[in-house]
Amino acid sequence: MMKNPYIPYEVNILDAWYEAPGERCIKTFKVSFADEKVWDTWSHLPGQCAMVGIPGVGESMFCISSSPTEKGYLRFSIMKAGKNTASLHELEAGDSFFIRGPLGNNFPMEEWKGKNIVTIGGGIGQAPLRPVIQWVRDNRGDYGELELVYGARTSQDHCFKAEFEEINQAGDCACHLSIDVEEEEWPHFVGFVPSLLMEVAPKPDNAIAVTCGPPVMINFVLQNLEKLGFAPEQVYTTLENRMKCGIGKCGRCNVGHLYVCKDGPVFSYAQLKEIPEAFA
Amino acid sequence: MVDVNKLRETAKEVISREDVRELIGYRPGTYGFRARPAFVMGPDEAGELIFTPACVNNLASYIVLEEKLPVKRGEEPDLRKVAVMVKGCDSRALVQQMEEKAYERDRILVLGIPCTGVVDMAKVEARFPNILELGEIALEGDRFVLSFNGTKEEVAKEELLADKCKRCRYPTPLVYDELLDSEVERFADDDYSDVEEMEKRAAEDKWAYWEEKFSRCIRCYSCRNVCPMCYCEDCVLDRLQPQWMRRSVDISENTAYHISRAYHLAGRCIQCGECQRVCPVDIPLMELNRKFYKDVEELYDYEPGTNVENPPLLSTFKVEDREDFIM
Amino acid sequence: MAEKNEDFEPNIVAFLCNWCSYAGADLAGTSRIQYPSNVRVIRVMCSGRVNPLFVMNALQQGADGVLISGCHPGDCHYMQGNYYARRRFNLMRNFLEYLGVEPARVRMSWVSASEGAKWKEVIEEVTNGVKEVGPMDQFKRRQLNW
Amino acid sequence: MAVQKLSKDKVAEALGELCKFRLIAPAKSDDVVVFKRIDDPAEAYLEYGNSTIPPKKFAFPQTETLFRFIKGSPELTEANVEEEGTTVIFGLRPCDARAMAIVDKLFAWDYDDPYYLKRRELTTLVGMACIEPPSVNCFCTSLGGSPFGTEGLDILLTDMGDYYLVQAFTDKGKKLEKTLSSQLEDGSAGDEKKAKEMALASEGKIRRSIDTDGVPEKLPDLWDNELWQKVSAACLGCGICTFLCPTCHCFDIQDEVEEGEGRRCRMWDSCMFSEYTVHASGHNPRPTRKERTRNRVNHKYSYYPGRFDVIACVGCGRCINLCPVNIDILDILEQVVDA
Repeated sequence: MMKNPYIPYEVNILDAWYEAPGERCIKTFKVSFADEKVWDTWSHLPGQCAMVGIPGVGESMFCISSSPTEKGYLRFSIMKAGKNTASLHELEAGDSFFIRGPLGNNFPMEEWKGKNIVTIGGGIGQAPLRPVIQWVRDNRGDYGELELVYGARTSQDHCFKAEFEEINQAGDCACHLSIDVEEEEWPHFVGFVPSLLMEVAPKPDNAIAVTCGPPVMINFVLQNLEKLGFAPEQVYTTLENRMKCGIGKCGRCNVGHLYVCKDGPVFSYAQLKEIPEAFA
Repeated sequence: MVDVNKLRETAKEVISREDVRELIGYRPGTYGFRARPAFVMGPDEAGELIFTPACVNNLASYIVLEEKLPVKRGEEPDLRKVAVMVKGCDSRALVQQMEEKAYERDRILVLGIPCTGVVDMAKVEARFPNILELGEIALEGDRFVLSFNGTKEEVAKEELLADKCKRCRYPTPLVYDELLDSEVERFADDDYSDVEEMEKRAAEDKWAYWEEKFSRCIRCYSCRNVCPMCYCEDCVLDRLQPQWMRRSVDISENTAYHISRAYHLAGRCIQCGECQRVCPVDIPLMELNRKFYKDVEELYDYEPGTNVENPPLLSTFKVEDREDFIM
Repeated sequence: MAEKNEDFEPNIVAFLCNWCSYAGADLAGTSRIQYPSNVRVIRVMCSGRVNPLFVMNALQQGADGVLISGCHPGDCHYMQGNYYARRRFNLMRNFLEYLGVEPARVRMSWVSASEGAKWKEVIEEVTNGVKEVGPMDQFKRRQLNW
Repeated sequence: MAVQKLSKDKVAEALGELCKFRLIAPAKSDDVVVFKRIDDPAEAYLEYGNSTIPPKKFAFPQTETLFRFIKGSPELTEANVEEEGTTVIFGLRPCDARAMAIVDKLFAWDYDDPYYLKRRELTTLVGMACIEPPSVNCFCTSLGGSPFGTEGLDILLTDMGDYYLVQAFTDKGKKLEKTLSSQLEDGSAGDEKKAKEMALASEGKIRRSIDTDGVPEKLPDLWDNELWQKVSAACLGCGICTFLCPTCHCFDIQDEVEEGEGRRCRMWDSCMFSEYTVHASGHNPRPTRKERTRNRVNHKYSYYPGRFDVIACVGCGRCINLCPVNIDILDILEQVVDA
């Protein structure tokens, strides 16, 4: 781990592309450490995060959207929202930025071995779920069924489109997609993600549900999972909050007694049910 | 002196009205001579209200401090009035807020308190330190009478009176729906002698003075938050883009902060003195505000917070405004 | 106060309105009128656009003096902008003086599009005034703790 | 080693000796007492109650550089705390020293905070016992502290009239005693006995108290209690209670660039500020003063003890003394106990 947890590593952008257009566009960066030696000490797991930024601008917390099974690079998918993300979006392949991490906890992939997994994502919320899917596909024998539920406002807004197609073709995972509003030539579901979830109706037996997306969506997804018979212990999500240090010192990211940066970002619904602030 | 029974009866009647949501007044503090703001939501809570020379807070700040949260779906916005107790100086904050169209006159119900002066709590506590049990302060003639621990002490009014009261031009509220006592005649005036004294100093002396004061600032922003005129929803200090003032605390940013704070109050400060009262490191903020106050009066014959019909000073002009400083 | 330095070349930031003063400065340039090169021009649409924060920020960032220049009264492209600016900067100047920042550091002028010669005079006066009081060191962002 | 004493005649000389380190001592400007760097013993003001601003800023400065950079260059230069040198904080109150011991736990938790911990390593704390409680709102004894408390201190001085009793508890303290060997004299066992009596007497003079038993466990149950609306109604949302708190440690991190040179620095932040928790999207999970006040009290009295086994409050009374609207933490806690 880092000697001084405030000093970031430089990473070079190997490739960068837009996932979704618009004012709040999403750009994915595929990066590798400028100093190759960092790879020797770096290890992360699905769900973990990193502080991403540019000295002189600032840094913000993002999940690492690649699985550790993808060797030689890290991925970040970043939505343009504030000053820092706007500056990051200006960068292209060949440029560099800085990251600090890995930070926070991870999805308990070890514990989930042998179970069926369903991921329920909305919009940019697919970013922390992507490493889970990738991890399971790369360790296919260790897990049961893998089901993927994902939706965004329009087909344009879908993140990781190409990968869904590839997954569908590979056939090792059921992939259910939706958009909010009817579009021509859209072959899949039309409606909100929680409704699609009811349509897909995954079985709770020996299963784990992982969800991430806008707060409204998460709320309804959690309700619907309960209806489907999922116990709170079987449901996981990731939280976000404004963060500065990323290492549990600066104080601002807590929900109740838990620091999102340190105790999270991954929480089970059973944990969050006890904390009223988690859904503020 | 305001009769406390009359005050409570009026408050009880006012808060019982259907169109009044809450009443902001004063109640005894938690120790010593302190008084604190009270937020009365129903007639049964009116019984704890007081008004004494210990009631230093300017409650007009709370009218503009309340967060405006979006109305929840299916709910109606609460349009009932807020009733507020104001002294003469505090009432000018209401006038200035309304001059700036912060809200309409019918949003508030003003309980005016003709005021004969409040104490400087720091002076009281320096004179009578370590008083825990609740004490009371009353003004009798030209003496403050302080009752505590079963004893009474009298102190000449001058010695404990807040500085702002020594220059008060408007002891009786300029705006009110109900007046809780008979009008008080002006008992003081402002000659700006303190400002003039500073103006006469050499530039080096002035800066040495302010550099020492500003370097103490810890940027708790209490002076901003307590100010009834600082009510921008999006304060320039909190903005990151563009970031006019950095959050780092050093003489440059502190000076920039104090210039901006004081300048934003140019032609708006109504001399309630709250900023200086709350400063934990005793920066004489009123000396800054008073420079503007004096200049505004001298240059533009304008006194903030005295007439709702006045256009705000810096959003208007006269063709014949002074321009002898322009090349 | 900083030591007077004969070689001191001040940094002066000038906020010029697009319609009069900027054109006036431009005219001075095209007429090959020589004037001190200490001034860095920032063009704004109107002197009324100049926020006092701009002045404060310029002084923080290393300007030794600031000039705000607009159209003569009555000539404002937007009818009234310069009148507002006049009130604003009269107060600002007085206040900075009160803090111990010499009034020579914050100046205001009316320069019309045809006054190339006046522009030269203004710049000479501002530059000499600032030279007289020396470098701005009251609240320049210092790199003390950097 | 026998207990030592420092004659008041020799205080200036001792301070002069300590000036070879970075000496921090209380000093007065106008009526405000603050701890500051002292180069001349005459500046020190030891007859004070308590400082307005706690000395925490010498371990956790209000603004500090984490690293420097040249804009556009990948080189980052870590700030070197070591350069600040050996520091002696002289004359701080036992509550403020205890506060540092409490905050140490956070900065050494899981990830070590190299800046804070290095500074603490370099700092020797020389406390000054409170013969009289400095403020009517002192309540250190309710939280496990004492006017003569030694937790966090390397040396404790006790004013015995003509001289200070000097008790060293740690290696750092003993080392400092050696530095001052020509100013210190041997004290007597009787002095220590007398100091114990004075401690009892001073504790007896603390007039405010609260029974915090069960408060950490109870607070989460009061999440939706109406008391939060009531106690926060008067709050102005300023940073006095947090900036002046010796245990508050929240910070912001910002980048600053001047003429191409930049630094990433951290500065005190306050959970009472509205923008503290605002997301980049504009959403604020703590939208009003009610949520912020609730978080402040919970953080100090529930979250912190839940994680570090100690309440993040030492009862110095600053937040009570200086709150512009008389919001009183003891008043809040009483309502919590009664709820």
